[in-house]
Amino acid sequence: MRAENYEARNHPPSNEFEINFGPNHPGIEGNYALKVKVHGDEIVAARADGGYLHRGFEKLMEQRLWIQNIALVPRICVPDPAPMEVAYSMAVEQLCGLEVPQRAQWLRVLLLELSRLAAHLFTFGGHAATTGMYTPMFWGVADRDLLLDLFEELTGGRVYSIYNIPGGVRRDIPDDFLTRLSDTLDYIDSRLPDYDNLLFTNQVFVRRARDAGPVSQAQALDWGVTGPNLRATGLAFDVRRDDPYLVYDELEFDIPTEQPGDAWARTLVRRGELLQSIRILRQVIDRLPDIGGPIRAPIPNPLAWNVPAGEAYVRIESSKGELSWYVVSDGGDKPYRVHIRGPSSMHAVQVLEHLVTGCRIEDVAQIMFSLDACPPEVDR
Amino acid sequence: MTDTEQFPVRVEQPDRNGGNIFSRVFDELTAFCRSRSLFILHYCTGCGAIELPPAMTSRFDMERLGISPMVSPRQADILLITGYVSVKTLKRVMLTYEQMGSPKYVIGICSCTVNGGMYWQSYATAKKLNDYMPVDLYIAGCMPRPEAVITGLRQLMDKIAAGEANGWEDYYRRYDYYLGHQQRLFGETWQTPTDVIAEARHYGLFGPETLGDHTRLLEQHQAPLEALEMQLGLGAPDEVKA
Amino acid sequence: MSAIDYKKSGSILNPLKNLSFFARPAITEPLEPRRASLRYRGFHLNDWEKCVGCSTCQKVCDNAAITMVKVPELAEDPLNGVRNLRPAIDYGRCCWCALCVDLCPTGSISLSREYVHTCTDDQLSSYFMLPDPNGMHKEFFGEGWNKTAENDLVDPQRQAMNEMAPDARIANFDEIVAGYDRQQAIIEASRCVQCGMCHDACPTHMDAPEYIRAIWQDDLEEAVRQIYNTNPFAHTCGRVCTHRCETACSVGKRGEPIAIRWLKRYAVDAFTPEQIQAIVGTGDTTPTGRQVAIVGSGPAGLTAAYDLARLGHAVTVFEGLDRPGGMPRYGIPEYRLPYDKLDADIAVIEAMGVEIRCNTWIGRDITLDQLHTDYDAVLLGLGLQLGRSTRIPGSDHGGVVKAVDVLRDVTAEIPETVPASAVVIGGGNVAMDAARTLARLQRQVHGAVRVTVSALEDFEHFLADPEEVTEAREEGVEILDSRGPKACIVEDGRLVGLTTLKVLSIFDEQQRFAPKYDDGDEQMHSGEMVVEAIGQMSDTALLGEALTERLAWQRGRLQTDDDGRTSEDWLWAAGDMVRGPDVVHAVADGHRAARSIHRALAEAKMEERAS
Amino acid sequence: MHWSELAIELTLMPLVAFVVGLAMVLMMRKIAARLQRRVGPPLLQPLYDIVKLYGKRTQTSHGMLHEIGIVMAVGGYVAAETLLPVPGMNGIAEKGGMITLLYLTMIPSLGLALGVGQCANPNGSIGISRALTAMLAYDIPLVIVIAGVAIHFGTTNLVDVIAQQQAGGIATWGAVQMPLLAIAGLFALQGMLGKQPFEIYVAPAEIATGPMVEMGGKFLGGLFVMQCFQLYTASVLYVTLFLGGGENWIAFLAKAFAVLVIPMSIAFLFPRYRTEDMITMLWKWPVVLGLIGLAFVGS
Amino acid sequence: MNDAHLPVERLSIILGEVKEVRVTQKGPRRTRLDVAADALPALLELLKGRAGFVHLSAISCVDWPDDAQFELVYHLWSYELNLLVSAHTRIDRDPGVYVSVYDIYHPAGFFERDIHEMYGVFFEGAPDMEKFILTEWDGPPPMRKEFDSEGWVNDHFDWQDYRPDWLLELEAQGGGVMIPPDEQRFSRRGIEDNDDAG
Repeated sequence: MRAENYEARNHPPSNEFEINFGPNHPGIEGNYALKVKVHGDEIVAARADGGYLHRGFEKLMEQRLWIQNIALVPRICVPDPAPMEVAYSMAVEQLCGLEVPQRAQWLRVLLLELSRLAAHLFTFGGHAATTGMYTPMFWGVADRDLLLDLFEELTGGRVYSIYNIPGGVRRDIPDDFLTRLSDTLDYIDSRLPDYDNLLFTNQVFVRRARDAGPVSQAQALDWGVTGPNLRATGLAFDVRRDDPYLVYDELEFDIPTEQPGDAWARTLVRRGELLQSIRILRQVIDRLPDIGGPIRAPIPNPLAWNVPAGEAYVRIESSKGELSWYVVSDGGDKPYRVHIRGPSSMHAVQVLEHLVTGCRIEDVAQIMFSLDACPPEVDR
Repeated sequence: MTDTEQFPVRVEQPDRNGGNIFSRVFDELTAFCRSRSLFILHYCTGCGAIELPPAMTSRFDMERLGISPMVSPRQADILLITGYVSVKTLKRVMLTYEQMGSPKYVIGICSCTVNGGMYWQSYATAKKLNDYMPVDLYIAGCMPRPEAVITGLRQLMDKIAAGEANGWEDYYRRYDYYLGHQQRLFGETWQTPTDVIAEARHYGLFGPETLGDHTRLLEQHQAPLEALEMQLGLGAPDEVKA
Repeated sequence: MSAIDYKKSGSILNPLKNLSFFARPAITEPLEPRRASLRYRGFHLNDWEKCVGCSTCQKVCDNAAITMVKVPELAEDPLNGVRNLRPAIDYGRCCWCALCVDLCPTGSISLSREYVHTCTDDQLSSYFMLPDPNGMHKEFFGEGWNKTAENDLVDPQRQAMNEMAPDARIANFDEIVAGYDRQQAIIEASRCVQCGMCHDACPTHMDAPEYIRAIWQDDLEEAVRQIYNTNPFAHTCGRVCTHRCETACSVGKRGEPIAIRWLKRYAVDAFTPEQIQAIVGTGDTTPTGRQVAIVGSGPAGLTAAYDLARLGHAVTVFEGLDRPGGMPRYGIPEYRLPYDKLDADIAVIEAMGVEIRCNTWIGRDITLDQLHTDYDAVLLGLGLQLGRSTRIPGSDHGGVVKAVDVLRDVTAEIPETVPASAVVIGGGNVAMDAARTLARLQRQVHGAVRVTVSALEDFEHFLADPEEVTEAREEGVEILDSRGPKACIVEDGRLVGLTTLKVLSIFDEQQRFAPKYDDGDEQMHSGEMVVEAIGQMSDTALLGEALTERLAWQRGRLQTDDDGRTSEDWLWAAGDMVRGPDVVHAVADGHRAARSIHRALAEAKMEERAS
Repeated sequence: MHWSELAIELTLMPLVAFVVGLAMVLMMRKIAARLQRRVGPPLLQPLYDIVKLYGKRTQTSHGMLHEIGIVMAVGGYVAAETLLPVPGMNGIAEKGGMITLLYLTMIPSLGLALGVGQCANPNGSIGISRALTAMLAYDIPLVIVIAGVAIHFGTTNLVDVIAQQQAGGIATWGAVQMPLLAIAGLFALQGMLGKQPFEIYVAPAEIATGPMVEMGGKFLGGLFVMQCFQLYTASVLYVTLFLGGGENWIAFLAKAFAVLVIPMSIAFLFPRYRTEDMITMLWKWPVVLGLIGLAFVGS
Repeated sequence: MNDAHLPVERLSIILGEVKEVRVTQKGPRRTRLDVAADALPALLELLKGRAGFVHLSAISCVDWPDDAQFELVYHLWSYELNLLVSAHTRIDRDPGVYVSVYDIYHPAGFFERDIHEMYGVFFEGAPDMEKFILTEWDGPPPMRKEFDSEGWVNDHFDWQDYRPDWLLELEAQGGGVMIPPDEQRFSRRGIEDNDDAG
């Protein structure tokens, strides 16, 4: 009998087991694997193994027209697709020198923050589930689903909104959308005490999350950690504020930070970001009605669109961290080269290997989820 | 290879028309219970998996249909292929599928399991799931909403209760066909730890198409199974570089 | 909501507060699928009435999910750009991005709010679906994502064409239309969705999608090569073509069609005739030893000459007037088609080895029988150079002239007294040409324009192109619709004007031409000249009586087989005299006749060899 | 008692335990559903699951010990049920008593360890080592509690314990007489059931359901049956020790289910501890409480 | 560092010390540097040490088969200056070997590994050049321009052959599939033309 997930019988007697953590393992986020060598309960060596979700996006995008790629890009990170769309569109706009209308920029912020909110709700649930508490997962996903309803209403799709195209967005908000958005935000607000009671002030959870997978600020910088994971080490850096794009410089929001850089700090940073996202969304609700104008800059016929030769490097703060797109055009109707730097490609590979080594098997899943690793973004 | 002596497989041929009334009632009861209790393997092969958490959790609550996620292939009844399977994943999916206990059901959701979906040009993903394993049900969408998934599962339940979801038998009956496609993709030396041919004999599902050119090829290349060496690559970096 | 201190270790009792959820209801949705949102992207719908089968959806779908399927029961109408193809969607590929909706030129395709489809392995064919207006399972769930002004990716506006202002153009015969510059042409070319409706509708089936794409890629040589595949009158057609292609254009279904004519003009204008000749080459130059005579150097004749010369035949073209070009030269005013552009076309054709003999009237300088004996084949490519008369009282007066004659005289620079005022009878493009030509002359000579056009048709059914009407008005021409000519008024031997009656109807119940007038509504339009522009015919006197007897005729036109061959096996006919007045039809006819002649000559050669 | 009556009782008691256990599993899943704001499984779901698992056509066994292990796991509980008095049936409770029962409840874990060991899955091995650790952890307070009860009532015979409690109504219930031990007993109960925060040996996200990872078909079905018995045993034991057993079936069932509501509600509101935290937890508070309680009892 | 200077100026002062680097200002926070392959590691070291460019955002590889070169782009971010610098360098496509900058930037480990498996560029001195994503791929490095993914796919997979009832009906009437999807794909136009030519 041989199987992927185990084989110990034929091994010489040893205290060391080798375990494939994933790809089919509930403690792994998505379809990803971590091969670990355990001594008793302790992990002595770890090796990340990706590629289970590899689709060859960068190659596919070189084969498709600029416009056709808008359908492709949100698939790169499934739990948080909106930043991918926006980043790709922004890159093409930079190459073409397209000026995106104000209203479209606000709508993009709306989409991005909704997506961040949804992604964080999902992550909390996942993180809690790795510690054996499933109720936050059930709640979080159900509450996220209300946000997906909003996505559906706004963009026509629950998960893959395909809402952005180079030049702007595809549709304006439907009637009364802002009211419903506001209601949903109120509802989420009203749910937050429940989450606090259940998760964020749960002694057992705090005890488990604290000191799990700690990263110091020096390590974080050394390993290229970004996003909430970097902010959990005390560095208040956010692409939205420090390398602003869209209309983030007109919005008020704080950057939550924590010092210790462990799973609990990361969770708290994300909780803070959730609140900030709600705050940003409320500002959007206030400001959007006053911003008129078109939602889309005119673009040429997409079937015959040669984007001027050049390169663009676009950075966006996704819910996982710094998302960058490097897009090169040779003046043709298809991208010449697209390189996607998913934030998880740092913390789901090298950082995860580092953090897992030396910890105990029960914390592996928790560390991975608290880092908010997104395997499809690593595999692309 | 599964040593069939070591892993005895109980064979019971359901005989819907014959048998005494008790065995018929018992068969009906089993079929009914099978349809009312479905364990889905918790394996997110692709992006469609993002719609499974909503389907399983409070908003759409699959458990009211008796469907719950399970962790290991041994425990599961349903292999849910959620969208594209990369070639690398497909190997694991095949191993998983062969390890699942019969009767087992495969559901292909999303476009990608049918004809390659939007990744049809990609060198990394498999295109037609039913080339590699029998599929009982497809759910259309990219990705299907939780409601669609639930509707599909309800249809599967009806089919199981009616004794129609027998795709897994096809895998034994036409093993050569499926193995051929696997070999085409994974290379001639592809082999799995399960002795499907022996199992087919045990289930009484050995048919004229169980064996063929591809199984002969398998026998030629078949290596005695050894423990999977773990490729940590931590010990010998020089070797790796070369 | 306040921040939580990292150092707080939480409480063991707080989670227990959530026991209150025992008293709170479940939020689970019912098992039956909910209705999707108003702009949901579900399965496809396609309005078969609106769909024209242009396959744009197929082109924008790089999942290769769309197959165009022929539905024989649907009507096909190439002239209006309708094919009986409909898209079928492969849900094993589709990703519901709705780009097909956003880019559909007609707006026929949309996505529904239906989203549930399941099937077993043996029903997998149901994943391949031919969308109709009803929905995937014959149940209408409502339209979801559809075409709105917001998400429409088809640009309905064509690039504006620079034209001379009325003041600037009225006093001269300079070309009005400036033509596109490079930027404009590339943008205009980029609007094309490459459906090929234009190709189907064009009488000579020009490869418009190909040359438009070449223009978009800024590869004008390729564009010219594509254009000359099917049309050696590119300069001419780029200016005065009746552009059936633009009528059929699928972008024109909701917006302005692609300016295919102007793009063609842009492409060929970029080169001198020598350059064009170098691009298109000379074809097969091995002489076949066969000789073909072509009567008339209009588009039909010269197109045939071009084709035959490139096939290696020796071609001689006989032209009665002193310059080649036929009706485009003598029937189209210079402000629409400058003579040097026509000369450019003819220069390319001549460069293929075509000999053009001007001032050679068949029947006067040389007889048709002579041609019959001297040449292996003879092609008649006569224009409609004789004007028809209204035959109303007073129309025999010397001041009543035919429009074709006016135009010809202007081209031939035959000096003539320019009337201070004129009335034009007719509502077609020729009437407009005559009126606008007269207007220019009046402006030059008298300084003021006094031209009245009286047309039978009302403006809703006008025969002339709308832009012609607009431009004529801009130039000071007065245009009256629904006026039937009654009589030309002659006072003291001097023509003073035309009286017209209000038209009640033009056709009778059998759709025959039988205008009815309101006798009570009579108007007098003063004019020193009355121009009749109500139709033309060709001068077939050169055939001679005997031949005329032998040939078949229909409604004054020579009857030929589909390829232009008459009942005489040595004689072919093409162009206006067969098809009616239209440059591009004449070109198409020329190609057909040339093919037929070439085939006949080849057959004859085979027979010779056999014998 | 006539041997035939005894035989009937010995058959009926596990059967009753199984049926009640099924209902308890259902209750657990319904409580989870309620707290998670959803509907939850249909009424017969636990039964469907078990019948389905036994009806699977593939029954992959990993060897003799694998099968024996499961038989031991279920059998241990079946035997235990005959030692737990229910209204109208005492089975062999009088002959067994608490101590035997305590031993019997350990057999399933050991059986599982045997069976899982045969599967050679490292996840299973880790799971079993955790399960045994957990057993070690909750056994200390459990032993203290049982000792306390035995001392208090002066007997290890459960029938006597019940009789003594029922003699004076609620006032003589173990819970009233020995509140500290009752609380310590709740901790032990939570640990015995292996529910959060003490659910360390299933832990899907860590060791992929540990002991269950290689179980399919009837083996998994056996574990499901075992779960029914486990819930029943733990609950009835607690009822017997502290809540006066069952005066009649209605009271008995009401108490048995009511007892289970507590661990089940807690289970879905907490994550699991790390192993060492669990041991610390179980060896600290319940033991302290138990010892104090024991001191009261002893005095 | 002198705070009186704007970030961009501070950067240019530092860059002034380096020879043979071409600086292009692409935006308020974007600077492009073009540098020879052998000078790049030193430049990175300088940028990290002197200008606080501690964050290696990404290394992108661009394949230029016409020039027989790979372009490597190192995107660096400075948390102090809030500036992004993209250092471009070109290496020969054959043999496609370059030095690893793992010693300077640890994130390079991942990117170099990625470029190695996708383009076949070997980085000398990298701690780990083992495959990560394409462990079970034995074809050529797929991201190279000459690798035709679609061709490979057509060699290795079959497609569904749908025979729905409506199609059979239409075929009986004389209709049916007229334009299969492959025939009208704009994205393949150039490629197929070349195939024909070749």
